[in-house]
Amino acid sequence: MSTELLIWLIPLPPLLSFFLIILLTNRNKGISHTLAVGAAALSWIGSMVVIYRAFQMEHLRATPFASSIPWLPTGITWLRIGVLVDPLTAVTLFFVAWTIFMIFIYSVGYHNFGQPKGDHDKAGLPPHGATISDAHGHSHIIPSIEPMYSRFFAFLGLFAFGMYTLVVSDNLLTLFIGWEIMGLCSYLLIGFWYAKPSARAAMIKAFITTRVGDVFMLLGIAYLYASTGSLNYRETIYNPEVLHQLVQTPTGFLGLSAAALIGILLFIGTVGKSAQFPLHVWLPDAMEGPTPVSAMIHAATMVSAGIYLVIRIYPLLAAGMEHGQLTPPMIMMAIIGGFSALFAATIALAQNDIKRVLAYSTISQLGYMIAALGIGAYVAATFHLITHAFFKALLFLGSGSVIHGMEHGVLHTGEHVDPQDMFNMGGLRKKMPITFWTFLIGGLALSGFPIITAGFWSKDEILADAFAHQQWVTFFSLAFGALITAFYTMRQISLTFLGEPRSKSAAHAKETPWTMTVPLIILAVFAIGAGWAGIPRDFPLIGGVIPNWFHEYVGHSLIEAPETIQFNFIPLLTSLIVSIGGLGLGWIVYKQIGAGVPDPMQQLLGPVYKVLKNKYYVDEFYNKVFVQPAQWFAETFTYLWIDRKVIDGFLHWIAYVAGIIGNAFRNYIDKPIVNGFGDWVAETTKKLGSALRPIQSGRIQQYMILALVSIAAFTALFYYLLVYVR
Amino acid sequence: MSDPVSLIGQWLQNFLIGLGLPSGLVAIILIILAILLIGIILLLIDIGLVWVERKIVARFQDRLGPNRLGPFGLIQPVADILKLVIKEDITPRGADRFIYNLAPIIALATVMLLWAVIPFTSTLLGSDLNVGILYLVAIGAISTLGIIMAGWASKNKYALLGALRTVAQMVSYEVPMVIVLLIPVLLARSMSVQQIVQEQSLWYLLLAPIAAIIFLITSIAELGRAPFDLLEAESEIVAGFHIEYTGMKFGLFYAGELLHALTVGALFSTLFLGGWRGPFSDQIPILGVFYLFVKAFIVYFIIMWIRYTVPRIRIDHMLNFNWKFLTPIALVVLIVTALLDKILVDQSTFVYVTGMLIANVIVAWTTLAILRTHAQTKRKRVGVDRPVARPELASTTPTSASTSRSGD
Amino acid sequence: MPIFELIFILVAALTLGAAFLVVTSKNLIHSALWLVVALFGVAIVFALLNAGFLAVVQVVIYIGAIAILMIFTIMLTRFITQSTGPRFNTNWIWALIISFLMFGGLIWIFNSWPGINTQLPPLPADFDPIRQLGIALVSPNAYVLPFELASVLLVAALIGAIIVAWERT
Amino acid sequence: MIPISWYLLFSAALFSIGLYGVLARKNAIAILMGIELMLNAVNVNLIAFWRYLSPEKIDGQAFAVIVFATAAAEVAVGLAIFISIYRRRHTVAADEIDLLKW
Repeated sequence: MSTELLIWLIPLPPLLSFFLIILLTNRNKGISHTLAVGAAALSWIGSMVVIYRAFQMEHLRATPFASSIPWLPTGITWLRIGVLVDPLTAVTLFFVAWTIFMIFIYSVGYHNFGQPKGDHDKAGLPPHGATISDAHGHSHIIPSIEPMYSRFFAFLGLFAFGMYTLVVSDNLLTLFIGWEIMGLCSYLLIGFWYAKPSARAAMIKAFITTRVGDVFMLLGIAYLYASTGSLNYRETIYNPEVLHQLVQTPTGFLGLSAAALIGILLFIGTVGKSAQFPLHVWLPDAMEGPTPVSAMIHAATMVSAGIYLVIRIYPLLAAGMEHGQLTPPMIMMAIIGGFSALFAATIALAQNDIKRVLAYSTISQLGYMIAALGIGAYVAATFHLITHAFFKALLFLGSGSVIHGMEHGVLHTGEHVDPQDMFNMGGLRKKMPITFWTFLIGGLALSGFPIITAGFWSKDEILADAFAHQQWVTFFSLAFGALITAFYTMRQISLTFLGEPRSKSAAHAKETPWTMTVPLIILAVFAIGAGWAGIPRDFPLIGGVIPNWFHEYVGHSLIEAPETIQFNFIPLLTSLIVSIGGLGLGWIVYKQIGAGVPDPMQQLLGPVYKVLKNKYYVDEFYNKVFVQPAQWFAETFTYLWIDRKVIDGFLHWIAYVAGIIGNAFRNYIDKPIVNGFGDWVAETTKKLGSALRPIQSGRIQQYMILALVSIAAFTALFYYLLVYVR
Repeated sequence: MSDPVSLIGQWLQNFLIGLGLPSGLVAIILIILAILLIGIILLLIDIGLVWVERKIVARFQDRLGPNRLGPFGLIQPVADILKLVIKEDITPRGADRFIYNLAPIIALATVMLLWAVIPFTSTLLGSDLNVGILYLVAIGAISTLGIIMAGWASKNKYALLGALRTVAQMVSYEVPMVIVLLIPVLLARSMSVQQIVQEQSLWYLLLAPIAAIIFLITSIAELGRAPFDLLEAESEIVAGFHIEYTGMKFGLFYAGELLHALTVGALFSTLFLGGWRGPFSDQIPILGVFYLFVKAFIVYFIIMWIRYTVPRIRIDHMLNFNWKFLTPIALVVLIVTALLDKILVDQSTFVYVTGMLIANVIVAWTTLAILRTHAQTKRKRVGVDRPVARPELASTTPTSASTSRSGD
Repeated sequence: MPIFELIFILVAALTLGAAFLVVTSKNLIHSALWLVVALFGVAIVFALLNAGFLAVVQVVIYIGAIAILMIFTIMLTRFITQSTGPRFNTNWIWALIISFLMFGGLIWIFNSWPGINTQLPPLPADFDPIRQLGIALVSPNAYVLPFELASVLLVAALIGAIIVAWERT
Repeated sequence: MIPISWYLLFSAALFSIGLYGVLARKNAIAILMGIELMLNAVNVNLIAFWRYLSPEKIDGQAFAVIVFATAAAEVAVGLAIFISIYRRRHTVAADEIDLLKW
């Protein structure tokens, strides 16, 4: 099969599985998940084949795999859609395919396939467990299967379709379509347990918040199309002439060039999708969804899609950059990214929910990438995107595994504790060894533990870039963020796995089934190994042992490959210090936390802790500034004043006048003239009918006699007329 | 010499003309004489039939029958008639006297009218009507009228019931009868009875056996004899239409029925057994009378045989048998015969006869096969255990339950 | 030959008398029986007109089927022991007037027809009405269509009669 | 010989008598009898015209045959209707079967 055709086919199996499950196999859970996982496997195989061929290609930048068809007629031209695999797409496809496939497999175990049906489970609520009795006659409560199991896999399939579409498309329009499909799926999946009010609120929040970004993104796409007449990457963003022309075009808006304005608009889309400040509020709440969804949305695919977009349009953002002078969009990105990185990391310090910590960590790490792009560290950002996708997916799935194990304990003991609260855990390393070790690997990768983890190499490269480009603000904020990251990561690991169990549930937690642990192990391998593809050549001791293949390969996505930065010990030392130091601090503070002991940070930080705990009151601020005014406007102004008073009043007046006119017509025209005539006709007809009625006696013989008499009479008449009168 | 009846007629005509009577009057006198002659002979035979019937019934029923009066009880019919004549003649109060008295006359007269078209020999017959077959049907219809009149005029519920049954039975059985009567007409290409007999160098029984059998069955039904004696079923409606009749009026019904049976025999012989045809009947026509009566009596015997062998059938079975079996098969036979006749008309006699026979055999075999499958499915349906309200009762009386089931 | 005239007058008188009794007889059964007589008389008239086939068919159909069915229906629909009530409806006088008018009108129309005194023509040499009728009824150039329509009508009437009289329990 | 006028007179009388029966009798079956008489009168006319005007053609008889068929059909359906009416309303008097008035 030709590579181009194969690329076309990659997104289709999950879509097919979506329709098949929704339309046909919804009732059968086994067939449904087989279809969905099978579809994911097909897409995975296709992706791997494509990636293999792409890696084999020598000049993929110059001659990427591309194919397109005319789609929409736009006057005399056609809007073409198509697929494109260049180096960037290839590496993105790599982590997307792997993580999606792993998450599909993980979901089978996470939703308790093979367990009995729940005693009181209802669609729209998480399963509450089923009672079984073992051989000894004891009855246990064990986890029960998700009631809407098939539906979950259908949604996952649609989600995967959206992500694959986004990745392989060769233009911004189909990218946007995939982007929006994912938006819909995130809405559906965050609100998967729609009977929970918090889940409903979260789904609406996620949808509306990302919508804000998407509107700006659509504006950007429209502007680009209006300016260039095409949305194809290779015709616009990767076309120096077009870029030059865009840079030269002034917009009259804050003195920005067209390229800058388009870039900013598109970047706002990314802010929404990748949950950057100030549109980050949806992401922590989105943890209401099932954990595979969290992994899917917040680690592997959807938020990465935002970064992917920025990386993809990087030439546009960087257009007009001369001698290290950052363009306005890049400055904006550097600021927002750096701020988000630090801001979210501090919030993560004070969160107790295992998944929320990871959610803020995600915002923080995405901020790293944005900041890296903002300072021009294109390859480093891409590198961190990939490594982050792997280790963050690993961490989310690991946290899901922890929650799953805790839920088992909760069901077993019947305790009323939150299985997601880290202060209820502790000592799980003995109970769940595989989860522990994989989570540890993910956590170390997140903290950038030196040398062995992928996170170290990517984060180090960002810091090195920032140092090399002499962006000191960015450098220090990122470095401080990395310190905090290492600290809260250690806090999380310590609270969860180390020490002694702080609840009975934690003591009775149980390792999760193979469908969940196998994806963890595979992702753990990537969480370590993915970093080795990008070890700088000048790195002491091991530099050059493995060629810095990644830099070469991805760098060639751009028209001009970025130059390799000079190696410097300062950023290396910085990253070593922040990671080891953060981890060490975390270990010291959290190594022994007894049950019921408050968070040590509470005393340490005092009122700041409260601010962090409440996420800097951003949600409250938004509520006061946007939500409540909007409600006031709708209820008081629009409804009470405009609608009730002005519009209704006018209508009532018209109705009143019409009523007067109508009454006049009725009393002076309709009743006496029209009705009078009608009544007269009816009355006359009635009288006539009554007079003639006796003729219809129902007696057939009378009718015959009448008929014959009439015939006789008429015969006589006609005879008289015809014979005598003439 | 060869035709004594014609000679006598010739002589009588000459004699009367010699007496100076006008020729028209002579013709009328001769016709009246002939009618009287045939009538008297038939009634005499009828008296004999009383003895034959009683004697043969007795034999069928393993008795001796009348044997006191005269040799073999030959005088017994005379005694019977004497008894009937001297009995009190009762007319029920409220009866419609005129119709009541007219009915037995019609009953006997219609039977005798049938003989008007039956040819005795090649030369001797009442009237060679060109619509003879239709004439037979018409007279049969009028005989129905006689029974209805009797049943209605008696002012008796049983009599009325008998009359109603008569209408249902006779009108129904007339349909297949008329249809099969068309087959001899078709084969002989004439509706004249004499013509039909003359065409029968080969008996139509061989060409149309199914038609013959259907004609026999429907004739028995028209006769109202067992197994079709529903109109006078003793055990159900006492005696049916002639319940109120006594004395000689009853005697007329009785004589009519006996004579009708012989008449049916004669008709069957005429239509399917070659009538007067037999060895030398062409050379010596008077032999034809002998042949005809021999054949008629054989058929009469068969009718009696059936009568005393087969029990009476139920009225719904009787109607179902007619409408769902006889009428369709009669139609099929008619169509098959007409088609085959058209196809084989130019072939040799052997081929013609063989073809007709084979066609009849195929029709009969198919009919029986269909009947067999039908009966099997019906038996299967009856045999299946049906859900019953109280199974313990059903199990205690299995035989009564099964018999009552098989009844429907 | 005056004998035919004699027969005709006798038969016509009998038929008309019977017909009169059909419409005036108090007892319906008597009406029906008189109808039989009248129909038989018509059959004889047919025979006098050399239509032997129709004469016999008249007996078969009218007497053998129609009249008997009527008697059957009378028996089914009326308690024979009961008085049958008035024979005529309230408009009988009008009916009488119309009947006389009709008779007078028919006579007048016949009388004004020039061929009223047509004498009996001799029969054709090859007179075989049954064969002729048979051929005419199935000949495509003659009456096969009305004949087939009549058969369809009869089948429809048969089925219709069964459906109408069906006693649904 | 008999002229055609005799037959025509006969048929006219028969027709008028039948018409009277149809118009005046209470009982529906009697009405049907009247109709039969009228049809017979028509048949007499048909046969008479055939015999006197065109004995070499058979049209008159063919018409009569079709009148027979029609009469039979009419009687069958008519009597079935009367039986059905009798079951429901216990009467066959034509002037009592007047549900279709007004």
